[in-house]
Amino acid sequence: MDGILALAADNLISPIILSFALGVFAALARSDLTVPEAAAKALSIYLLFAIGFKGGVSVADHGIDGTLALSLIAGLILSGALPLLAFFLLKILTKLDTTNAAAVAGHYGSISIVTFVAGTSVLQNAGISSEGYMVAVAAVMEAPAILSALWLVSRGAKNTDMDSALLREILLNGSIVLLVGAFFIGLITGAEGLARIESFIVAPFQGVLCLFLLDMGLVAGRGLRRSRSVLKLGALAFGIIMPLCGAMVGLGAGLAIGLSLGGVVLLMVLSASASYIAVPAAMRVALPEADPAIYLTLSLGVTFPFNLTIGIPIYLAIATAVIGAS
Amino acid sequence: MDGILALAADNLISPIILSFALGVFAALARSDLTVPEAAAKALSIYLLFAIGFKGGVSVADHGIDGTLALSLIAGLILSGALPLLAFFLLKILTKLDTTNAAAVAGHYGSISIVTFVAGTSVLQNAGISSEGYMVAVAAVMEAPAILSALWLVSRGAKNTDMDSALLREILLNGSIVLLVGAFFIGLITGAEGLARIESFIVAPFQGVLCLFLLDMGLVAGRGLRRSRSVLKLGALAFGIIMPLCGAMVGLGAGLAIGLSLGGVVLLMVLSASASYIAVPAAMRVALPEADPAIYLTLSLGVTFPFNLTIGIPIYLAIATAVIGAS
Amino acid sequence: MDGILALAADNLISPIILSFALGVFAALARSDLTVPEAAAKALSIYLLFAIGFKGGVSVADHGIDGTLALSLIAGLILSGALPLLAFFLLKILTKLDTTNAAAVAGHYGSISIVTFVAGTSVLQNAGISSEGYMVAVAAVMEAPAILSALWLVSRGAKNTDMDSALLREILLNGSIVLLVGAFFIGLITGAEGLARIESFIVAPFQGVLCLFLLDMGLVAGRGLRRSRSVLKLGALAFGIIMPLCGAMVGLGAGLAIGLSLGGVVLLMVLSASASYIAVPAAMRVALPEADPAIYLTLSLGVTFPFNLTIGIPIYLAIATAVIGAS
Amino acid sequence: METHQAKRVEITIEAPMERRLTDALQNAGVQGYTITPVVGGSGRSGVWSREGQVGRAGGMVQVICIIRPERLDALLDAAFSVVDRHMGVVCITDCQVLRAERF
Amino acid sequence: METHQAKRVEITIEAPMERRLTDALQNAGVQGYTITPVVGGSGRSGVWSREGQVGRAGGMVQVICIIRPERLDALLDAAFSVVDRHMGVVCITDCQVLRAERF
Amino acid sequence: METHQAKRVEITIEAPMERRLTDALQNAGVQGYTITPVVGGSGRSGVWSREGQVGRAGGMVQVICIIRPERLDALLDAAFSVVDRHMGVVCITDCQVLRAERF
Ligand SMILES: Nc1ncnc2c1ncn2[C@@H]1O[C@H](COP(=O)(O)O)[C@@H](O)[C@H]1O
Ligand SMILES: Nc1ncnc2c1ncn2[C@@H]1O[C@H](COP(=O)(O)O)[C@@H](O)[C@H]1O
Ligand SMILES: Nc1ncnc2c1ncn2[C@@H]1O[C@H](COP(=O)(O)O)[C@@H](O)[C@H]1O
Ligand code: NA
Ligand code: NA
Ligand code: NA
Repeated sequence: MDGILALAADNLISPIILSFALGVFAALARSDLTVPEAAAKALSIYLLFAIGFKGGVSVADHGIDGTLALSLIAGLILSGALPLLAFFLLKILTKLDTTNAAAVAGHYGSISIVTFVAGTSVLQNAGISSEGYMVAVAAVMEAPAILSALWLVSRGAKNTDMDSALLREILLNGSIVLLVGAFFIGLITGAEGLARIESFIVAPFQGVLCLFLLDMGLVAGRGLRRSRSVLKLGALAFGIIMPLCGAMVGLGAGLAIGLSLGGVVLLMVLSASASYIAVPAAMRVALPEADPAIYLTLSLGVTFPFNLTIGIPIYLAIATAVIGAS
Repeated sequence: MDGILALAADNLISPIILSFALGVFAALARSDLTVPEAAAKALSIYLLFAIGFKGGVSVADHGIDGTLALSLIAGLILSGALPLLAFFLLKILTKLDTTNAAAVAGHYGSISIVTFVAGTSVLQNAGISSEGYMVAVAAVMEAPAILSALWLVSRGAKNTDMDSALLREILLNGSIVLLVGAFFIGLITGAEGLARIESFIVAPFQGVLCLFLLDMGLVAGRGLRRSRSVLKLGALAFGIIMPLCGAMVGLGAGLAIGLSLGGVVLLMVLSASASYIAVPAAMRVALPEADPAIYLTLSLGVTFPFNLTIGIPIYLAIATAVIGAS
Repeated sequence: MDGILALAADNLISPIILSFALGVFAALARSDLTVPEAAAKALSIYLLFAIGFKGGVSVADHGIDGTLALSLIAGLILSGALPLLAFFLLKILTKLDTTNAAAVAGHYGSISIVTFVAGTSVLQNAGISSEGYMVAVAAVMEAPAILSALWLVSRGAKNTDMDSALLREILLNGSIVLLVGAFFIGLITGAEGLARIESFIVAPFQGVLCLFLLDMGLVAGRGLRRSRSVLKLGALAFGIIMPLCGAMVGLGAGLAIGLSLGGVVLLMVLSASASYIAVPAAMRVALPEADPAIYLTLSLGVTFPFNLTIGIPIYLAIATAVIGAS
Repeated sequence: METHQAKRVEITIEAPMERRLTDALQNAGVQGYTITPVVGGSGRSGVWSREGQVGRAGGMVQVICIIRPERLDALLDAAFSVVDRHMGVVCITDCQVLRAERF
Repeated sequence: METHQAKRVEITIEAPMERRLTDALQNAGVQGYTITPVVGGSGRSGVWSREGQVGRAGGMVQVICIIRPERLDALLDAAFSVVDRHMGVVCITDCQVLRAERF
Repeated sequence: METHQAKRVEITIEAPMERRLTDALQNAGVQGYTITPVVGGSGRSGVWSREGQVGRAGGMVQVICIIRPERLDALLDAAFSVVDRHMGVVCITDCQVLRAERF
């Protein structure tokens, strides 16, 4: 227990978390500090490329073990099923209408790649290894949640603008293509490829992450400032309860398919995290009546910082306890 | 004396200075070489974050000594007082009206963080250490000068658009928030935090600075080309005399509060340098009648390169002589 | 022969080539993956600065040998003459009218700096050294080809919008100024300058190149998707035959002036490569009637990937055979 | 200089809908348009800004079409079919153009 | 398609004044506006460009408001109070809009 | 608020021609203009986008001039001399401005 607290504290005072906090503070204080849109996009391209590549190299190194296919299938199912759980919780905890509840639910089935990265670096600091292909699991979890959300709406006989163009957009959205593409590049070029670009994608990674989180803090803080009114207490509670529930589902799935401790933690983190890039864009197209202020604020303003600060250490503690006990 | 000349020469042929020169050349030759606005802003975010963070780590390492508070107070007073000196010199040397003179004066009370960085790297090359909290002194020196400038104008019964919104904007302007925020992140996470992001904020720092100075050279060169007509001889003289005078005042203040040699040099550099980011924006709001061509060209086109090339070695030489002698 | 195949294979599975392939794939699949324009420009500024600087340092290290002047003159002549060869081939292989043929020809006399960089890194991997001043040769080869192209058109009594403003734009275009400027900075500051910024311009170079090639793949792929119709078989053939012919001319020139094996290969690569940045802009001004879809697709969509993948290993094999035999 | 009567239609629309709108325009026979960036704004759904955003969701673009007056209705029908349930502003101005044969 | 008469007001203003202008608009009851970037320009105070600039001082933005004709005067008063002593151009055009209930 | 009749000329032109156009405008006595970015478009020569581009060749910009009606012809002549053989759209609208003395 002491170890967990120490880990949580250690996590909280890392430059990465503090950079996020600085961004939130600057936005709430109405400072004019901003990161240009092009720079923020460039940072995210760097992060996706580096994460995917390193995942691929790690699979090339350790070989593909039997649970790879199982993990991918688990990811698909989790992403499709978690929105149902989220929708159920939202109906209990909040007064959101079906459209808005479904839109929010879609975000929680999908994932946040930065939360995933934060998870890997907590594992790294704790000296726990994990399956390299968890990056691929992250990629497959991006999209199915969107379909679930749209199904939740259409079930209620509501109109959604789902069509084949949207389906292609969802599956080929930039972050999935880049993450998966970089994964395959890493897989093909292996350790030799990594050696060539290591001082670009490994050494400065944590530093780049700081600037990216500064930006995410700015965006989250601006969102919080502008949408304070839309966030009722029930919604806030959902933003914290849902990741905890999601993590438990992820824990069960991870244990069932036999992932390592690190892999289980990462699957918990993926299940607990909520999207704020791919899903919002799809929702604007397919569910224009849903209010972006609600889903973005919940996902980026509540759940993201919760996971980053205390969520991840909790998931690690639970997984350690459960796996140690079994 | 030979040592100084060698140092000055060494300084002049550094990649950083030559990158600035390349930018000025390209702009004067009307080359279409440009750095995109978003890239320039990203570079400046990187630099402010790295500078602040390293300052904070250095304070965490060496502990806070007694002169920290004194230095901050000295910075506040210098920033508020130097515009009066500048205004006086401008009235002697140029025919600028009160509004323009006050606007220029405000720039010279404030600081240029890149000049500060150039100062630290000259010190580093010469093996001279300095107080890490000088970064915090730089931060507190950004704003008071603006208030002094506005006071200079309102004294003449002229109208300024000063209001509480502007005051908040000045105090919470992006570069101050980022510099101070990164300083605190460095202070809190200390050497351990630095170890995590060192290969991002330390190793490539000088290289990034080259590209940033290339851009500043382009901007300064474009300014010089367009504003040649506004720069009378008197104004040019001011652009060189004022930093020398400012440095002397800084020297006195540094000696009075008992800074180390390195700290004294940095306080001289801060006093000698002129703002070209925060103050111009405030002036556009509060003193719209002042001509930006005058203050930007003086600050970025004359004083900035003067300090960068021969100013800093001179200040170091003087400080060495005075402190060695005392 | 085996060595060549191994080299070609090794080249093909490098992260750099695969990043390009990923970009092409994403564009053809109509993914919304994009690199912001400002980020792409920032990457290219980094690359030009790093390439120029390292070339200058290498000349500072090894001294200027007698062939430097000869190489520069050879570069000028090649750049001016290759468009004539290209024009001739185009008239044989395609039905392009004079204006379009001349515009395409101009691109093939000029150079692609990224192809040049790929050439140097293939040499590096093979442990073959080359003359540092080949960067300067690359710079002088950018512009003359444009003049040749315009001469080809005006010969046919057609109207071109050539004027002194355009001439200045061509000679002082951003990439030439930056490449040559950085070359001189490297030359002046030498190994000492390099030491200061090495961890910025050397260590992460290959990684940055990956992201840049990802972007070039995206741009090339988008071009291919949109211009499929303009690319007749004859034009496609030209896009592969011309670089091979150009490389042979470059080989002859390199041998004649006595370059090292590495230098000869780089001159072949320069001769074989086609411009897609400086020349297109000049053509839009001077030959607005020429169709950009033709010259951009040929240069970036056909010749660029050809050189990158199998061209360079072929040129290296030929040069090795010829020089070994002589 | 001879000028010709035309209509300038400026459609401010959410970025994720951009491709749908331009596809609809193409289908309606509108081949010429220009897309310009938007950095922020305010409307019934609140204030927004593109600064620091990574995804396309929270942004808008402007699509500007200049067309002959007689083709305005076809364009508006196409635009409306896309804009309908979405955020977006359609603004039509009378204008004059050079080189009428291009429109 | 049914269209309605409106006014399009395009205000080109220095970037550091942007927030003051939008605040003034909000206070005058103008809730809808769109902000578009400006990369350079020329006027009585010379030529300028945003390229390579870090601060906001040396740049401008455009704020575009589409409003009912009867509310134009309130908007112009609000805009003028901010633009008055500052650089800036205010340009008003007649236009037609779809979905009049939004304005 | 008193407004004055003016013309708003919006010229969409290839980026490499930008300086030539603004030089021609200056020579024709047009000192005021604003340049805004364009991120993509479509015309007779196909669809294009600035995304990921490094060079200026494949892009356009908009130059917006607001002038007194009586100076329109001089401006159009100057613009046409540059736009003539090049891609580009010239669109003229009637508008009202504040502070007429500035134009
Ligand atoms: N009256 C208006 N004038 C100009 N732009 C508007 C106006 N109303 C809305 N917009 C733009 O359209 C976006 C969405 O508007 P809304 O759907 O009202 O939230 C706003 O954020 C603005 O960018
Ligand atoms: N007549 C005009 N048409 C379009 N934009 C203008 C005009 N006059 C001024 N501007 C814009 O307003 C800025 C400031 O103008 P000024 O105050 O005249 O220097 C210029 O840099 C242009 O961006
Ligand atoms: N009717 C139009 N309305 C708006 N923009 C246009 C129009 N026609 C052409 N453009 C713009 O001008 C560019 C070149 O047109 P074009 O010369 O027809 O290929 C296009 O890519 C658009 O950006
Ligand atoms: Na999730
Ligand atoms: Na100062
Ligand atoms: Na060539």
